[in-house]
Amino acid sequence: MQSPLPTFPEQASNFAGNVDALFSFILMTTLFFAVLVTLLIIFAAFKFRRRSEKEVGDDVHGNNVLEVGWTLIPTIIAIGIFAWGAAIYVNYRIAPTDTLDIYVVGKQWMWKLQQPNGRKEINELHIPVGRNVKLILGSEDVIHDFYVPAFRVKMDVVPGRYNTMWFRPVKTGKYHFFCSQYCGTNHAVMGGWVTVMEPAEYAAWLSGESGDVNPVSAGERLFTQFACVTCHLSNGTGRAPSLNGVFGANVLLADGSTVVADEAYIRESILQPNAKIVAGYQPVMPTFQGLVTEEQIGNLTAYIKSLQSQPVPAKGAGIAPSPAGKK
Amino acid sequence: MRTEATGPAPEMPEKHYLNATYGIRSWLLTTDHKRIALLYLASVTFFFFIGGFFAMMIRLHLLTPNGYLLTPDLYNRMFTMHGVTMVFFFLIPSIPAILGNFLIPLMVGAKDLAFPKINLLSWYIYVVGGLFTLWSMVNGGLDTGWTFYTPFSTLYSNSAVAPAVVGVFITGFSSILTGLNFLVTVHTMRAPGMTWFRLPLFVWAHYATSIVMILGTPVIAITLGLAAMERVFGLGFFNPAMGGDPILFQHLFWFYSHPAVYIMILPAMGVISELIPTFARKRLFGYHFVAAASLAIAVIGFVVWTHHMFLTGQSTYAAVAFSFLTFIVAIPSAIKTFNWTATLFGGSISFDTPMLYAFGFLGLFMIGGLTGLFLGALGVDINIHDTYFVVAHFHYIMVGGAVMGYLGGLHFWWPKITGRMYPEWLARIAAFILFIGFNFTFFPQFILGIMGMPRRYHTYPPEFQIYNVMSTAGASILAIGYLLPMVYLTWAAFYGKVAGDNPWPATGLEWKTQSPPLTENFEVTPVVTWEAYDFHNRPDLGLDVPAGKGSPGVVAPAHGDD
Amino acid sequence: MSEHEHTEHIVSPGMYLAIITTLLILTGLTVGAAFVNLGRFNIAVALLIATVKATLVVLIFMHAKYAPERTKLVIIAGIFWLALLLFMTLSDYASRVDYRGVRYPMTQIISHTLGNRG
Amino acid sequence: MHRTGALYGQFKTLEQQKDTATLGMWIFLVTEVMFFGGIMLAYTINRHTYFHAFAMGSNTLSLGLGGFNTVVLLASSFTMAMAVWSAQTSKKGLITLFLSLTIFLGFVFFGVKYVEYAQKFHHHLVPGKTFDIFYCVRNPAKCSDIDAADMAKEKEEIEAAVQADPDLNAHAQLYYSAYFGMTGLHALHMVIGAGLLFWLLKESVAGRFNAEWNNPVDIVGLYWHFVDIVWIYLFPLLYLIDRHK
Ligand code: HEA
Ligand code: HEA
Ligand code: HEC
Ligand code: CUA
Ligand SMILES: [Cu+2]
Repeated sequence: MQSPLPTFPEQASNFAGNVDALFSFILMTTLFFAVLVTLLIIFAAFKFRRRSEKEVGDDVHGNNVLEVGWTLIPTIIAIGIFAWGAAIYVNYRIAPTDTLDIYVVGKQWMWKLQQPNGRKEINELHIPVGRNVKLILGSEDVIHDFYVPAFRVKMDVVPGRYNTMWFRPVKTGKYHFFCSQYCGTNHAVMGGWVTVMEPAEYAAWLSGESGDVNPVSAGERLFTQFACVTCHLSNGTGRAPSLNGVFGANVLLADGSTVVADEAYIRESILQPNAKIVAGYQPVMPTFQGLVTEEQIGNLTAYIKSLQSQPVPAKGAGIAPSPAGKK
Repeated sequence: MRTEATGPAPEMPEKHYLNATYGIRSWLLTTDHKRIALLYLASVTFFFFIGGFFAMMIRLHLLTPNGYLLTPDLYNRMFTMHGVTMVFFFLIPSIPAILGNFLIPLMVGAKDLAFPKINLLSWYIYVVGGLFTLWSMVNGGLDTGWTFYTPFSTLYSNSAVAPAVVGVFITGFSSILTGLNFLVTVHTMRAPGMTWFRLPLFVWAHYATSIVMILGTPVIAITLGLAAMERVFGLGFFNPAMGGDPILFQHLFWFYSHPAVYIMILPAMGVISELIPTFARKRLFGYHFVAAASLAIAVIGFVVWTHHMFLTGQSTYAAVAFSFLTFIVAIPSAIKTFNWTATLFGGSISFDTPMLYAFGFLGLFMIGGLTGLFLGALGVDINIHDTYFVVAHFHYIMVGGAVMGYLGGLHFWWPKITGRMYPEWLARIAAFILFIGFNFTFFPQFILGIMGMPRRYHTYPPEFQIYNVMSTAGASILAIGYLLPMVYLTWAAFYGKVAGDNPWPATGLEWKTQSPPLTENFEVTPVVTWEAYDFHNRPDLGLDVPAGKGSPGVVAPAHGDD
Repeated sequence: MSEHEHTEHIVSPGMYLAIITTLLILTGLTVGAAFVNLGRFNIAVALLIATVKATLVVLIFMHAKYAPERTKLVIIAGIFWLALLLFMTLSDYASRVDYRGVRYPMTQIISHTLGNRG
Repeated sequence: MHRTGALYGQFKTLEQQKDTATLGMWIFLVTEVMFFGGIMLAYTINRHTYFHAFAMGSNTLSLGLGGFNTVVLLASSFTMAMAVWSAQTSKKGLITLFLSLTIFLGFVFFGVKYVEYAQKFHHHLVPGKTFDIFYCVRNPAKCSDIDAADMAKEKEEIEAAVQADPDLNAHAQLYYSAYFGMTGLHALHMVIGAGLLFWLLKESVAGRFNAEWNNPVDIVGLYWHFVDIVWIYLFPLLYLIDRHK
C-alpha cells in the first residue's frame, strides 16, 4: 500500500467522486461544530474555573434568541446535507437504461456472477471501463451484501427478491469486493475481485479465448455460452436428455438400436445432431457445425465426460429440486 | 442541614436503608427501590464484564489479519454475544434501572416508586432473561449478530438462537415494567411543590426514556417472539421460501432498536444535565429547551428507524423520507449540546471526577453524534454502511457517551448511595485512562470504515492491519480503565471517607436527606419551594451568594400541579 | 401528585345493557356485510364496524369517557403510535416501484438468474 | 412498604393509590396495543400480497364457531362491567355472581377455541413440515368431519385459488401463521385474565370489595375489556375475508 497510514481507497467509479465530496463536506461542517464547541468548553473551563470553595456561578436562566439561533442554524445545515445525500442516492437507486446487466447470486459463502452472454464466474467480476453496469442481485439462502469500496457502492442481496445496483467504472484495475452483510461462518471470506478492463480486452475475455486452461471448466462455460444448458437440463426435465452419466453408457436410439456414447458420438451429436436421435426425443437440436472450433468441441467433450459421475435423473423426473433449504 | 466544609466531620447516620434489615432474604425480597437499584448494580456489572471479556477476545483476535486466536464460528459468536450482552443486559438497564431506580423517588420526593413489587418483579424478570441468555452462551453460543437478521437466525444458524431470543424477549418485559413504574411515579407521586418544571432534568430524561421503553419494547418482544416461533414451529412471516419477507423483520426490529439507542443515551444525557449545573454551580442554561429536547428525541426517534435499512432494497421514497427525519432527530441533541456548553459560561467550575466524565461525555458524544450525520446522509451511507465506520460511530456514543455518563453518575451519587466518598485522585486518573484508551480503541475504526473494512469480519486484507493493531492496543488500556473504578468504588463503599448529606453541594431533593437515605427516603415529606439548579435561593447550601445577585425568592404554591 | 379529586362516575346497568345490545347488533352487521360483495371496501367496512365496537367498549365498559384527561392522552398516544408503526412501514411497501409488492419464491429467483443448473 | 388496611405505604391517600393503579393499567394496555401491533403489521402486509391464499384460508374457518365465540366474549365483557358496577355499589353477592359468569364465559371461549384448533391440527393446517392445504381434498376419508357439500365447495375454492396463486401451499401457511399467531396470543392473554379473575373471585368471596375499595376489580376489568377489543378486530380480520361468493 502507498502510505503507512492509508485512508480513502481509490476512486474507481462515477459515484466515488460524489460520495467523497459529500463526505468531505460533512467532515468540514461537523469538524467546524466539534472544534467550536470543544474550544468553547476549554475556554470556559479555564476562564470560569472555581476560585474559592464557596463561590457560585451567575444566575442565568437562558436566552431565547440564542436557543432559536442554535436550533435554526444546525437545522439548515442538516437539511442541506440531507438533500445532497438524497440526490446521490436517488441517482444510485434509479439505474440508467443502457446498462450492461450482470446477474449476481450470493450463497453461503461464494458469489456466482453471470455475464449477459451467459459466461459465468465465481468470486470474480470482469467489466469494461466506461460502461454503465447494472448488477441484478439474488440470494440462494440468507442476506448478503455486494460491496466494492473502490466504487463506493453496496447493496444487500436479499432472498426472495431482486435488488439492483449500478455504477460506471472509470478506471481500469483490480478492486476488492466484499460481502458486507453478516451471513454466517465464512462471511469474512465471501469476497473477491472486480477486474475493470479496456472494452476491447473485455470483449476478448468475454468470447473466452483467453484465460481458462482447464478443459472441463472451459467446457462448462461453453455449455452455457452456446445455450446447450437451455435444453439439456441436468435434472432431465428439459427438451433434451440430461447429459449426466451419458458418457460411456449405452444410448437407446429412436430406431431401436443402441450406441455407446463415446467421444465420436458426442462429436457427431454436436455437429450432426440428426444423425442419431435418442429414443423419446424430438430431432430439434440445431447443428453447431461451423460455430464451434475443434478446441471447443474438445472442451465440451471433456465437460460431458466430467458429468459421468453426476447422478442420473429418472427420465422426465419431477420438478427442479429446490436449491433452498438448510445446507 | 450540614455542609461539610464548615461543620464537624460528618458521621454515618445511625439508621439507613442499608442497615434497616439484614440477611439474604431481606435483599432478595426487598421492595425498597434503593435496594433493588443495588441488585441491578450487581447484575448489570456482572454482564458488563462478560460483555467486556467478549470485546477483548474480539480485539485480540483482530490483531493480525488472519487471527489465530479463534475459529471463524467462535469469532462470530464473540461479537454477537458481545453485542447482545452489552446492549440488552448492560446498557439498556444500566442508568435507568440503577441510578433511575435509586434516584427518581428521591428526586420527586416520594417514599418509593408507584409499584414497588412490580419493581422487584422487573429485576427478577431481568435475571431470568439473563440466565436464559447465559445458558445459550454456554450451550452452543449465538452467532446471529445482535440484530438477529432473518432468515439467517431462523433457518440457517446452527447456534442456540431460541434460548437467546427467549432471554432477550423476557428481559424486554423488565424494561417495560421499569418504564411503566417511572411514568406513573412521575405523574402521581411528586411531593408538594414539585411542579413539572421544577423536576430535575434527570427525571425529565427518564420520563422520555420511559415513553420509549413503553412504546418500543413490546414491538421487539413480538418480533423476537415471531422469530422464535419461526425457528421452532415453522411460522413463516420472515421466511422467503414461504413467501415471507426478511425485510419485514428488519422493519420490526429497528422500530424498537433505533428508539432503543435513545433508551441508552437519554438517561446519560439526564446525568450530564445534573453534573454540569452542580459542578458549575449554575442553573442549567435553557432548562425548558433541554426538557423539551428530551421529549422530542423520544418522539421523533420513533420515525427514523429505516436508516439502518437504506441498502436492503426498501423503497427509494421511503429511504429519502427517513433520511430527512434522521437529520431532524439530530437537532434536539444539538440543542442539548449547546445548552450544556452555555451553562459553563459564567459558572464556577470545579474539576471533580464526575465533571471530568461530563467533559468526556460532551466531546465523545459529539463525535459519535456527528458521525451519525455521515451515516444518515444517504449518499455516504451507500459507502460506509456496515463498515467499521458504523462500529466506531456507535461505540463513540454508547461507550464514549452513555458509559461515560453512567460512570460520571455513579461517582456523583456514590456518596449518596453508600454514604462514603470514593478516592478522588485515583478516580481522576482512571477517568483520564479511560478517555485516552477509548479514543485509541475507536478512532482508528473510523478510518478502517472509510477504507472499506466491513464489520463482523474475522479475517481481513493486510492493508487494514495497522489500524487494527492500534485499536487492540487501545482496548487493553480501556480494560484497565474499567477495572480501576470497579475496584476502588467497591473499596470506598466500605472504607471510604464518610461523605455527609450533601458533599458537593448540589441542589436536588435527593441531597436533602441523609446519606445513605432512610428506607422511607425522607423523615417528613419535603415541600419544594425552589426551581431546579437554583443555587442562589438556597441558603441551606451554605454558599456565598453575592449580594443582589440572587433572583427574588420563589414562593411555591401549596401543592403541585399535575 | 394528583389534585384532581374526581369523584367516581358509576355507569348504570341500563347503559351497559344498551351497549352490549349494540355490540351484538354490530357483530351481526359485520357478518352480514362480509357476504355482500363490496370489492375492496369489504375490509374498510369490517374495520370501521370493529372500530365503532372498540370505541364503545373503551368509552363505556372501560369508563374512558369519565376518566381524567390524562387517561385519554394515554389512549390517544397508544393509537397514534400504533398508526406510526403501521403506516410508516406500509409506506415503504406501498412505494416500492421496482418490484412493487411482489416477492418471489427462492426457486424462481435461482432459475431466473442462473437457469435451472444454478 | 408497609400497608395500612387497603392503603400501601408509598401513597398518602386511597384516592392517590387508585389514580396511580388505574394510570398504570392504562399504560400497560398501551404496551399491549404495540405488542399486537407487530403481528397486525405482518398480517396486513401478507394479506395484501397473498390475498388469494388468505381468502382461501379464511374460508376454511367455521363462521359458526367464530361468531359464537365473538358473542361469548362480548357477553363476558358485559358481565365483567356488571361486576365492576356491583363492586362500586357494594353489592357483594352480585360481584361474586358476575365474576363467576365472566369466568364461565371465558371457559366457553376456550372450549370452542380448542375444538377449532383440534380440527386444524387434524386437517394438517398447522404451519410446519406437515402442513398441506390439499390434505382434506386428497384424503376426504380422513376428514370425515367435513360434510360432502362443504368438501366439494372447499375443493372448488382451493382449485380456484391455485389457479390464481400457484404457490398456494406456501402462502396459505402464512395465513395460518397469522391465524395461530394472533389467536394464540389472544388466548394466552385470556389465560392470564382468567387467572386474575380467579384471584378476584377468591377476594370477593372473602368480601373484600365494596364502594370504597374496588380497585382490583376495576383494573382487571380494564384488562379483560382490552382482550375483548383485540378479538373484536381479530374476528373480521381472520374469519371474514372474502366470504361472499
Ligand atoms: C446510544 C446509541 C446511539 C445514538 C444516541 C445514536 C444516534 C444517532 N445515530 Fe446511530 N447507531 C447506533 C447507536 C446510536 N446512534 C448503533 C448501535 C448503530 C448500529 C446498529 C447495528 O447495525 O448494529 C447505529 C447506526 C446508525 C445508522 C445506520 C448505519 C448503517 O448501518 O449504515 C445511522 C444512519 O443514519 C445512525 C445515525 C444516527 C444519528 C443521526 C444519531 C443522532 O441522534 C445523533 C445526534 C447528535 C449530534 C448530531 C451531535 C451533537 C450536535 C452538535 C454538536 C451540533 C451540530 C449538529 C448539526 C450540524 C446537526 N446510526
Ligand atoms: C453498550 C454497548 C457496548 C459496549 C460498552 C462495547 C464495548 C466495547 N466494544 Fe463493542 N459492540 C457493541 C456494543 C458495545 N461495545 C455492539 C452492539 C456491537 C455490534 C455487535 C454485532 O455486530 O452484532 C459491538 C461490536 C464490537 C466490535 C466489532 C466486531 C465486528 O464487527 O467484527 C468491536 C471490535 O473492536 C468491539 C469492541 C469493543 C471494545 C474494545 C469495547 C470496550 O469498551 C470494552 C471494554 C471493557 C472491558 C475490556 C471489560 C472490563 C475489563 C476486564 C473484564 C478485564 C479483563 C479482561 C481482559 C483484559 C481480557 N465491539
Ligand atoms: C434446441 C435444443 C438443443 C440445444 C441448444 C442443444 N441440444 Fe443437444 N440435443 C437436443 C435433443 C432434443 C437431443 C436428443 C435428440 C437427438 O439425439 O438429436 C440432443 C442430444 C444431444 C446429445 C446426445 C445425448 C444422448 O443422451 O445421447 C449430445 C451429446 C448433445 N445433444 C450435446 C449438445 C451440446 C454440446 C450442445 C451445445 C453446444 C447441445 N447439445 C445443444 C437438443 C438440443
Ligand atoms: Cu455473505 Cu456475508
Ligand atoms: Cu438508528
